Amino acid sequence: MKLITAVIKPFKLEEVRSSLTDIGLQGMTVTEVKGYGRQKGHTEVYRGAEYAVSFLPKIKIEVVVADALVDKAVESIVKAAKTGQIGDGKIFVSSIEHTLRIRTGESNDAAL
Amino acid sequence: MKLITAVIKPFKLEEVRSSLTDIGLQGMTVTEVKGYGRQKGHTEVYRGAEYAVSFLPKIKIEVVVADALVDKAVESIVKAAKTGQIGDGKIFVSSIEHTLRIRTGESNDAAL
Amino acid sequence: MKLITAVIKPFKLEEVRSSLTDIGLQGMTVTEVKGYGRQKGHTEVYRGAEYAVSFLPKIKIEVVVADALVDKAVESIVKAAKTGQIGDGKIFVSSIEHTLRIRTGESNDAAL
Amino acid sequence: MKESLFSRSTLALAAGLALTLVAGPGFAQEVIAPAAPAAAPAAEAAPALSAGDTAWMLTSTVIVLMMAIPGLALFYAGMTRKKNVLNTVAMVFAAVCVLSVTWMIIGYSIAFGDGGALNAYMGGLDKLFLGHLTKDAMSGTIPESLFIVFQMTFFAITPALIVGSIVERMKFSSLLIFLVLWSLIVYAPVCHWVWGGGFLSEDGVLDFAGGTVVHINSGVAGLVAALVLGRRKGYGTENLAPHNLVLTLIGASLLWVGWFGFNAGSAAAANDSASMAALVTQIAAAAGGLTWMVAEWIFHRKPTVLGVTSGAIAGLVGITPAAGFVDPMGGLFIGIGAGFAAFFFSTTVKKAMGYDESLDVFGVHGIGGIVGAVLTGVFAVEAIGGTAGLLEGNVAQVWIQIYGILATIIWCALATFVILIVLKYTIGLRVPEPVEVEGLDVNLHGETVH
Amino acid sequence: MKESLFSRSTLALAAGLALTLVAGPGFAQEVIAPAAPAAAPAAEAAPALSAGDTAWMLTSTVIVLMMAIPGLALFYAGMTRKKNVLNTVAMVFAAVCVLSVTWMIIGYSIAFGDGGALNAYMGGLDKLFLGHLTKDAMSGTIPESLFIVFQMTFFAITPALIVGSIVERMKFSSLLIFLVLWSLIVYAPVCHWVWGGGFLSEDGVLDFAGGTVVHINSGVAGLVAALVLGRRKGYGTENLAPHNLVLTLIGASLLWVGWFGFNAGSAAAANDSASMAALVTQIAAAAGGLTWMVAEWIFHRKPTVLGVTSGAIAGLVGITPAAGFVDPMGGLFIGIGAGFAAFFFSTTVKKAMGYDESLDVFGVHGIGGIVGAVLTGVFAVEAIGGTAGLLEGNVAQVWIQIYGILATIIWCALATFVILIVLKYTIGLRVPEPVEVEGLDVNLHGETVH
Amino acid sequence: MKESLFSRSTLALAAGLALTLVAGPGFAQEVIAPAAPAAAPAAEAAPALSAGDTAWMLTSTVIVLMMAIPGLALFYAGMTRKKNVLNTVAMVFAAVCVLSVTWMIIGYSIAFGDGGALNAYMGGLDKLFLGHLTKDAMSGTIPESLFIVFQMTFFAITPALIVGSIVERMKFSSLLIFLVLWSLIVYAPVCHWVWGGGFLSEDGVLDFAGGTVVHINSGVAGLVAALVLGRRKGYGTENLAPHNLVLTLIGASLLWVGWFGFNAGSAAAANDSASMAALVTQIAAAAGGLTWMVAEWIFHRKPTVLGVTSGAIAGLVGITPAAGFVDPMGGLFIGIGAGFAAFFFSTTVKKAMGYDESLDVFGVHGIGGIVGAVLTGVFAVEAIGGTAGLLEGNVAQVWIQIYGILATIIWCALATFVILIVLKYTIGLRVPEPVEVEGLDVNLHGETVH
Ligand SMILES: Nc1ncnc2c1ncn2[C@@H]1O[C@H](COP(=O)(O)OP(=O)(O)O)[C@@H](O)[C@H]1O
Ligand SMILES: Nc1ncnc2c1ncn2[C@@H]1O[C@H](COP(=O)(O)OP(=O)(O)O)[C@@H](O)[C@H]1O
Ligand SMILES: Nc1ncnc2c1ncn2[C@@H]1O[C@H](COP(=O)(O)OP(=O)(O)O)[C@@H](O)[C@H]1O
Repeated sequence: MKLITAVIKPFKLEEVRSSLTDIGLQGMTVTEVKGYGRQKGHTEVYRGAEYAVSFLPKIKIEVVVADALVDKAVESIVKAAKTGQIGDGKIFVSSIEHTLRIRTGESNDAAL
Repeated sequence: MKLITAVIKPFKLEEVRSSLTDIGLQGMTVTEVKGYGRQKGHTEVYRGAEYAVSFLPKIKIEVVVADALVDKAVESIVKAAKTGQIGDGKIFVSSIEHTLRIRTGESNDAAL
Repeated sequence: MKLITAVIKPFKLEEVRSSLTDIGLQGMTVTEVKGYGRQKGHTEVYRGAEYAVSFLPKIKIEVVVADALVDKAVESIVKAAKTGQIGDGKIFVSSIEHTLRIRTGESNDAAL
Repeated sequence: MKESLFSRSTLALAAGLALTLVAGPGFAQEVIAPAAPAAAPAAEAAPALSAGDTAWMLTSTVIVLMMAIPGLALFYAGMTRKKNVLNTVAMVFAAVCVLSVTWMIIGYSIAFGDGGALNAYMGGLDKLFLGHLTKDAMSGTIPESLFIVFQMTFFAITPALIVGSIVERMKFSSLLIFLVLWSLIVYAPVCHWVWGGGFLSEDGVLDFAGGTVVHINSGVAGLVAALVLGRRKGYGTENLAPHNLVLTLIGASLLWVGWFGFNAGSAAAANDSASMAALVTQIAAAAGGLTWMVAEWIFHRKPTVLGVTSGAIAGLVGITPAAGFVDPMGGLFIGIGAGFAAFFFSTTVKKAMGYDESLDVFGVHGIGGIVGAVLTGVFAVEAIGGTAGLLEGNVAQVWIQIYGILATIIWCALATFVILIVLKYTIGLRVPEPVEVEGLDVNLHGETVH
Repeated sequence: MKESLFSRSTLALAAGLALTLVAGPGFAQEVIAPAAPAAAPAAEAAPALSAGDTAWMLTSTVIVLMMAIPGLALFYAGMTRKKNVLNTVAMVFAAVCVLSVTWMIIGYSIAFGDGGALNAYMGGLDKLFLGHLTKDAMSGTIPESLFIVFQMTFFAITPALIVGSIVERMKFSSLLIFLVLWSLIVYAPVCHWVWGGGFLSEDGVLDFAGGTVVHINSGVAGLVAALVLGRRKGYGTENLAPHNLVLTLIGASLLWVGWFGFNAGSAAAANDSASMAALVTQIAAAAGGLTWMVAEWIFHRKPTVLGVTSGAIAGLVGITPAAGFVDPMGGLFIGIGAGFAAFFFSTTVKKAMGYDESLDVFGVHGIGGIVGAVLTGVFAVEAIGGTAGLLEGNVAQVWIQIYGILATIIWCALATFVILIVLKYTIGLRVPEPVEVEGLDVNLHGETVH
Repeated sequence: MKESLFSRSTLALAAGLALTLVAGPGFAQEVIAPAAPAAAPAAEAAPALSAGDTAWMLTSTVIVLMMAIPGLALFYAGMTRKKNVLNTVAMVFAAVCVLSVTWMIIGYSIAFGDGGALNAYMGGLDKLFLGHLTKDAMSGTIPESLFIVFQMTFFAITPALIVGSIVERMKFSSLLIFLVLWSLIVYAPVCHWVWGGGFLSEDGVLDFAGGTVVHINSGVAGLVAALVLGRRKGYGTENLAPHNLVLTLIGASLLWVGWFGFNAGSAAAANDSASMAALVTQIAAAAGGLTWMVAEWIFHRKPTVLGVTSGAIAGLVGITPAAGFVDPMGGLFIGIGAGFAAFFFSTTVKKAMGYDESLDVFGVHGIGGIVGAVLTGVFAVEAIGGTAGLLEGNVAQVWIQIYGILATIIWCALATFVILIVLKYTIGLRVPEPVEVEGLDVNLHGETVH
């Protein structure tokens, strides 16, 4: 199995979620993160004191999928998350050696 | 070393933490996440406007352990986190190539 | 490519970020986490009711870098994050099989 | 008389404002003039200053201000998304600032000045910059300076109410300009009609504390603004849920608390009329909150914080025109009526119509105000406010009330629409879409809640 | 007299309520009747309306309402866990709504109506729906309508105080039903005993603003409710720490601010008695806050926000019965005494006893009220309130106070227990465990703080 | 006279406090004594109690307290980082507690007691523990007990203002000790100079509600404290941005609301003077808010919540000394002047000078107070406050104002500096660096906002 980690723009979460469910992925875990990259942040001025906010709010989606599904999943994430604007984010794929569903004890693909 | 990532129900955190310390694991990192899966979310109605909240609050626990300890750790997480109800969560195991303790520079198992 | 995951003390974030940009790393993703380890937590007393807070606020930094850069990156994180006090945190390195920039579709090192 | 009045009203509606204004004074003689509540200094002899009345009116001024800031600001802020919360409170706070100054410069003069030949419809320019004011000038038993600042708080909060209709998408600069224009073109004249000796008071329309002037006015303007502005991006698709109803509860509570300055303060004295107004205000607010809560418990299966607080506000809106005219039972029924009507409209009708009047200014203030204004004509008790209502046999009063409502709606709707269209095609009304998506706080104010 | 009273009190305690009630009037003659603070209209001649008094009582009504919403709602909300914050504020807000209406319908009649033969113990049904009320009816120097709404705010906040004992686990519907029953069976009669011309006032018990009626009553009820309901899941094991003490600080501050309406307002006039009450109120609140803060600094090594605010509330509770009867030094000592007693009980005794009276309604209001009621008998100054206390040689007053405390505790404890047991075995009191675990906000109200 | 006064002032400045004090009474005769606003009981005949005046002063007391808690606490709390928010509110709340008790014990006596030979500079010890107070003692038309508690709220909030300068780095214990010493050594005497029959009032300095006593005093003390304490760790490098400006907006709003008790309350009566004060207060606050907002819109390209609220506070500060002396136009100009001066200083001058006066107590209260005190001498209208200003040809008044400002600044700066240095080298002022880094909430109070 593979872990697909996608860092996307917050307001794209809903689209990404539904496009993943459309291809039959039943589960994912989402984290609010802050991202630093090419996309510039903004400056906040409080009574003349300027603060550069270089980290931007992003959403990190983690989906563990069976190897067969990886490409389809990545593709549909890209389709849903892309705006063409800088800051759209990244997708990282790494491998998971073992998966387990706590409730039932099922393993690996059966646990997804 | 392996990274054990467990997504569990929030109110189970304390039990999982202590069961891990019971088997001698001294450290872990915890993140508040939102999960999507078989467990249904709920609907919120504000002045007649319905919003389906499909993501549920979960806790993600990350523990890096020496290979020898993986099974024991997974087992004790399952024991502590299981309610038998849908939504108990998942455990993912992946491999870590290198670990380092910032304070001392110790590496790998010594760093855990 | 490798994923470098560093758990550090919150107030060190800024230093770590700039030391990473100094060595030319253009991107990273940051998460507010809670850590449990050797560093002791504190006790809060509310009207005589004591609560031991064993999890401490930490910052998790995730950087995906080309293999060639791993050592340099780890080194600079250590240099920036180290206080010598207990609780400085850990660095974990694991491998990433595939990386993609959503905006452009560029892959792997080109996507970083 | 019923017919005559009725036909008049229909005509008025059909023919629009102009006719109404003509028709208005037409039958002024036919009806009993009401006890003008917080009447203009002009309209009064000047008895000696009453320290007690002055004390209460100072307090009323203070708590009506508290309704706006922080009350209204928080009531709205809690219902928005976190990325727009600062913009929401900024709009209300800045509105209070700019409108207070506007009132001092010209608003008071238009509302309570001498309009000469046009006095039936608006005041004059004799009180610009309050240049006329002397320290010893009186308004009834209180100093005119106090009357001015008391009315200033009404002038500030009414336009601020409209903010609820346009949150999360309007340009900050356009909003402030709109509110100033609206306050002078819509609020000030209508205030003059009802309290400044204008035609509606002449015609016997009962409005103790501002059912027409404040609530119908702001509600209708909110509806028009929502329609002209259009829906928020993501309306119907994204989750636009309130981000922190604790703020909304604080706001609703302070609105309720301050409303005693609004209603009991409109007696312009610390007397039995103010006391009865306070009693019925509390009853109506509580009844409104209960009604909405029970209604949603039945129809949506759960009582909510947003519901019970919205209902209380609706009850308060409903009792506003009635406060000095009805007894406790009247207050109870008006609270129930306004609470249910607002519930039904905001949760069902609006949904069906599908426009995005974001925080239901019309649903709560507009509808609640209309119901309250009509029911004032039903429950008015002669022994309390000097005017009998339907239940005491004075059928005409209901028609007079409806006529007052129509006049207000027509003028407000037309004028608001014109102002907004002009602004839309000049400076523009909405923020760019990326700004709306990322949030107004960071983009318009360079500030965020961490 | 000391003995006679003492034996009576002990008997009363032993024999329970029935005897107390019989014993009560028994020696009514023996003692000086106190200056009834906010006495019932019935009990008065009707002098002319005082605009000054009316102004202050209108203000007092407003700020006592502010104590409940948003004051009390926030004070409690900040101490709960985030998943239950909306439920907490909803309980307080809805309680204010339902209780205000209950007061109008029947509560006022039971508390201040004419009980005929039973008048020593409760009022009658002659004032149902306030049908008796006329606009010009007076209560002392203020309109009766104002007296009614002022007392309405007391009737609303007292049961709402009990919410603090049952947060995070009680069914919303059961709570509202319980509060209505409790307000009619416990609050209204005790209010009649003390302020409605009932036996406790006859017997000379001093309670200026509600030490017995409001605080001992709600505190005891809270304790009983906590015992009947049982502990929250995770009590003693999980972290139940307050989620946001900033809310608690806002709440405590508004309670303090509004308390002037409570204490100085209970003079029912804007006079020297109200002024002295205001002064000692401020002193006692400050002293209470300091005392708790210093005590925990010594015993727990750190001063806390929760501590200093809790202490201020305890000081306010303590001074409530004494406000119109003591001088500044008395206020200082009462603040210290109430603050320390509440600190000791809430942080030590409760812990030792191990029940989960979640937000210490008994620990702060119950204990503080008892200490305050007793110390009123100690520090009462004849030149201020017309009655001398222990320090001025009137030992009896202390026993009279204790007797009043006992009567209140006994009736309140018994009645509260019965009401709750009945509800427990009919509609049930607690939410299902999964609901408690996941949080009451999402489950009971379908709302969450994002 | 201009010259004589001018040279005096310069001398005074040069030679420092001692000379000022000598010089002061020197020309007392030359100038008209002003209508002492809230004058000391001593200074008055005792007319009958006015219920209306008493009602308003009770209300004023209540809302001035509300300015401090929760107003000021929230205004500051929103501007700190989340890890220090509880410490910030704790400092303000605890300050109110300890200072209220201090006032009762000795503060009132020093401020309003009889200083005998030294009466020009301070009161005496004749009123320790308020032992002198009788229930029927009067202060003008209100009970002395009310005057005492009204002034107590001023005594509590003024030192609390200083908290804004030292947040996020000062020891809790040292702060409380500092505030008590400061309140007795700086506030109480200066209060006596201006309102207690001391030399500044003798010399005709106009200060209606505390421009010198409250705002210049706290502002200067804040500046000195910030300099002695030093910058926060990370100042200029880390992000010290306000964590939640919604709290700041609530605080600013409640400060504005309560300010009517401050300014209109300083008339010590519910009369035309209080009413005019209320009117100009509202105008100046609004004008100040607008001015700052527009200024930053122009110079920083964005209007902000922090800006518009800060500006309103600056406008309120500016109008404080002028409230009873100027007309609406004067209020407008003072609001604009104070708003702009505070904006310019806090955003530009401070930055240039590079010290960390964290929340701009000096920038807003100090600068606003100085501008307001001077402009009071410019805009004073004889027909309103009994004294003419520059615009009415009384040039001298401006110099008298400046002289009053200098006397206050000199004494305040010197005394504050000495107190702080003594504390610094005894108990210490700052928390250890690790505590500052991790946050004061968890370390000093063992509490956190979750
Ligand atoms: N090397 C990296 N490692 C981890 N996260 C990264 C990395 N580079 C970028 N990111 C994440 O992706 C987000 C978007 O990247 P950015 O360079 O801003 O725009 P784009 O994805 O269009 O190139 C960043 O905010 C950050 O969260
Ligand atoms: N494929 C997946 N990848 C990542 N996280 C997952 C995946 N499937 C489930 N999860 C996480 O596990 C949680 C529980 O899963 P769910 O299907 O709801 O119940 P159960 O674990 O009992 O099957 C989800 O809320 C989500 O956070
Ligand atoms: N085995 C582990 N797996 C994951 N995270 C860990 C592990 N051990 C420690 N951590 C993280 O590192 C942080 C610091 O570790 P700690 O033992 O407290 O101090 P030190 O790093 O100096 O040994 C912890 O708070 C936790 O977040």
